[in-house]
Amino acid sequence: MNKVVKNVEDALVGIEDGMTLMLGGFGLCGIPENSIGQLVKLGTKNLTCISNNAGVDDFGIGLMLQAKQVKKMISSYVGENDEFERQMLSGELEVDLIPQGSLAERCRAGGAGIPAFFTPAGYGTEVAEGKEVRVFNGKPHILESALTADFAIVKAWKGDTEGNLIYKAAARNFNPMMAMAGKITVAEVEELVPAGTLDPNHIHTPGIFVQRIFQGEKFEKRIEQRTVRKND
Amino acid sequence: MNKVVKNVEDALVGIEDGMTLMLGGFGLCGIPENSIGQLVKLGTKNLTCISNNAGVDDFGIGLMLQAKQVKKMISSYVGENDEFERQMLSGELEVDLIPQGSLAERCRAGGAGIPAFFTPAGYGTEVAEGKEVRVFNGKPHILESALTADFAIVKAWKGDTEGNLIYKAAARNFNPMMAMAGKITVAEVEELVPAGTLDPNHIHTPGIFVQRIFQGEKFEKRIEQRTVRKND
Amino acid sequence: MALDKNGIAQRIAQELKNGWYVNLGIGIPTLVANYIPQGIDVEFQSENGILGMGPFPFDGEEDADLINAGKQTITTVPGASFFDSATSFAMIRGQHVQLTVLGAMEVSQNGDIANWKIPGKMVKGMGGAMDLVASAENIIVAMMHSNKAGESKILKACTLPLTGVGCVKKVVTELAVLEIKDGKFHLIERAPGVSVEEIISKTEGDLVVPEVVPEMHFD
Amino acid sequence: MALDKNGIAQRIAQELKNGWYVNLGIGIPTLVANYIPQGIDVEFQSENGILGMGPFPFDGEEDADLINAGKQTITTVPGASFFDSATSFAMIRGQHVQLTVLGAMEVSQNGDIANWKIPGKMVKGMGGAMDLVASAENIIVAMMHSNKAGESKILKACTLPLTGVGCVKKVVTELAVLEIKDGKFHLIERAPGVSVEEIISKTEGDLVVPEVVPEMHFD
Repeated sequence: MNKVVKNVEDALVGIEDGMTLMLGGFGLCGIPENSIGQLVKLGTKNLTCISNNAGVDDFGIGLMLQAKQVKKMISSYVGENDEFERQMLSGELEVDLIPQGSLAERCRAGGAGIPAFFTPAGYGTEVAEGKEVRVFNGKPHILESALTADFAIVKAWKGDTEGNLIYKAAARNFNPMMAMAGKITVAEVEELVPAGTLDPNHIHTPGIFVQRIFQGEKFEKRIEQRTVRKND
Repeated sequence: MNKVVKNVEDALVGIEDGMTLMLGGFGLCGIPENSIGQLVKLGTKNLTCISNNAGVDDFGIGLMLQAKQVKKMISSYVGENDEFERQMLSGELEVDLIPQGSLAERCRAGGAGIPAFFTPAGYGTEVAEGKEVRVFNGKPHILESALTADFAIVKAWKGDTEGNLIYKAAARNFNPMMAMAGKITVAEVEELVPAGTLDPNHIHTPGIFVQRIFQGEKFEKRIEQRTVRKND
Repeated sequence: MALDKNGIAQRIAQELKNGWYVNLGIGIPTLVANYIPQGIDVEFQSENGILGMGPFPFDGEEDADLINAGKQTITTVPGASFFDSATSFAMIRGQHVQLTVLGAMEVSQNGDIANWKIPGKMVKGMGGAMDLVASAENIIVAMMHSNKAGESKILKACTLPLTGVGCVKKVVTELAVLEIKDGKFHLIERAPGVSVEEIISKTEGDLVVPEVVPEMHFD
Repeated sequence: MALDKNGIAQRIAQELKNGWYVNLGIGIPTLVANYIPQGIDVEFQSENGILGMGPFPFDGEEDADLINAGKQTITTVPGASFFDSATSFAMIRGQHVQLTVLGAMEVSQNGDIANWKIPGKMVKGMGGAMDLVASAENIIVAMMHSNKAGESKILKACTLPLTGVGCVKKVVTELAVLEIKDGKFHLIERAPGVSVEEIISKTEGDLVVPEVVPEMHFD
């Protein structure tokens, strides 16, 4: 089942104004940078973006915010982004902030055919407003619903022609669950190999969740907070 | 965080009559055979066993059934076991049959702090009796609750001293979710290696879920249905 | 002449579409893998945690850690992957698997299916069947038209405990291909040489029979 | 003398127990890792998908794919593992992490915490904090006793939008260690040389003060 597309242009065919996109990554780590570049180039508007973070001013989803392509962000943490804060506080940008664990689990649920689940996260806070509360084992929980997207765009380290993906280190983060939850899932990888090259035991995202895969042209992999210790 | 115990005897210390155990495996594949042998030796009674299958008459959980150690089985499929069928039809053995996907997800939920979730599986069948029904996207779903156990006993291929586990091929099955859902999780492995030997990218069950680990003395790995094709 | 099990499997294989992920149940459904039409690329999912199931291993190459959901030793094809049971049913429940083929004891004209229990007599359990039938967009039932006592298994209403409600779209038996819609069975094809009369006589449920019922076609 | 940030971290490190998995939030909590008492073996979880976080990398050895939840480049220790965010929060929600240390803008005497939003002014988002505080058995808040305007952050009731309700058990500030129980703050220890009077004056919430308040002890 060959899922390979030639390049990022082909990978994003069909993305239209007003669609809901999931974008993998945590901070700037494991984000689909080639696809984000292409989205900026396409100029698609009124997007709802589901992504744990919103990039920084001049990288990641921050680029789409600068270009005013995003109508609504669904995220857990959006610091480190002045343009974001400006658009949000001025009301230009709708923002739905979700506890990080609930965001991850809601994406997984969307991909796993689980329409809703109970979690203790957010009980008693504004996150719980309008949501059903139920007590289990003496502890109140709120009902959270599944998230899905028209396109899920993820970034992996290695991928094969069948769409199997392997992530590297902490660049895995939200990518696997978002890959599950896209009606169409696009994977950009650093290294694309023939089917049979990757050990079936090591696959993080089985190819069944991936509709299109391509090798990214260039990965900047910017570091947000470079912290080091002194060489002794 | 060293989780190593000397042997199967030490691994199962604390298992008492009337406890609930989870046992990994699918059919006879990936079952904790050393621990099951020890449970039979211990003669612990009135156990509730959560396991996808119940072994065969003379292997796996079948051995515990023969020894009348099991009060209740929570499983999805229990064919291939005459003694099981006899005890069940005679009423000696309580049996709670659960759709396989719901069983897997209920174990995961138990380990993940999700007390309940909605699934379409079993709607309109006797599995749904007494359970809340709710329609999502025009489709009826039932509310299923989390499962946990006093002890979860799993089998892995490789493990390290920190309790990190890697499973082989289809022997993974229920083991990862059960490892998450045990108050105490015991892992028996074919090969026990020092921390740092396994690639952190390849770990299937992070050590945080495992309290005790040991290298099994002997793995028979019996095959239930040996099917082959002719060498040409 | 009525089909044998292989014939049923071969007819079902004609339903496969290029690019589909397919889950095959135990028994006749397993045989479908032997008849994939040329030019059709499908991948088989086994709910115990395999994507990309291949044929049985050669004698001496069996691996106890590599079995399918029927507990048979198998192999994998290049590009296969292994995963846990929760992820496996995420694929199924999340409708990432395009076709499920499974056996049944009874099917009713509103699409109900019973295949896991005979009260007081036999309880093997539903295994993954309830998840599969509740989730799959396409479900094809592969079974014999009648049971061993000669009673029709194609019914107005199931008598056995259900596995799922209103979910079966198509049934392939040794005699016929039936589609279920609007609360009735519709006779789509008959096995080569099998008469419409025989099918009618062996079908207890309401059966819509068009003027012309084509014979199944095998290459 | 009031503690500095490192002192707060060092005092919190005394709470660590052997065998614990610990999640350290951004800011002061991160510093706790520098003061693990001898003979205490703990492992650090980072909610972006790491178990077994190590120190910062040496200059030139940073890996963009290996960051902690504060987006800082880090390393791992032998026996580390990587996993996705859903599994990470399964660990947190499922109470497999024994201790969470995090910062706060406000804490109230019934254990409420606010640390993610100042309406109309600042909204960074809750990140993983709501999951952490709703789930953890042990939550220690590391923060300064007062805000920059000199107002107490140790309150009768929080004024900012909450992160979690009734969840904080212990607060360590530059002045004191406070325990929360029965709807009140209890003064457990004071920083070396800090007077009970100063702590009382800077605490807006109800504070139970025992006759003798020992000084914190550092080796």
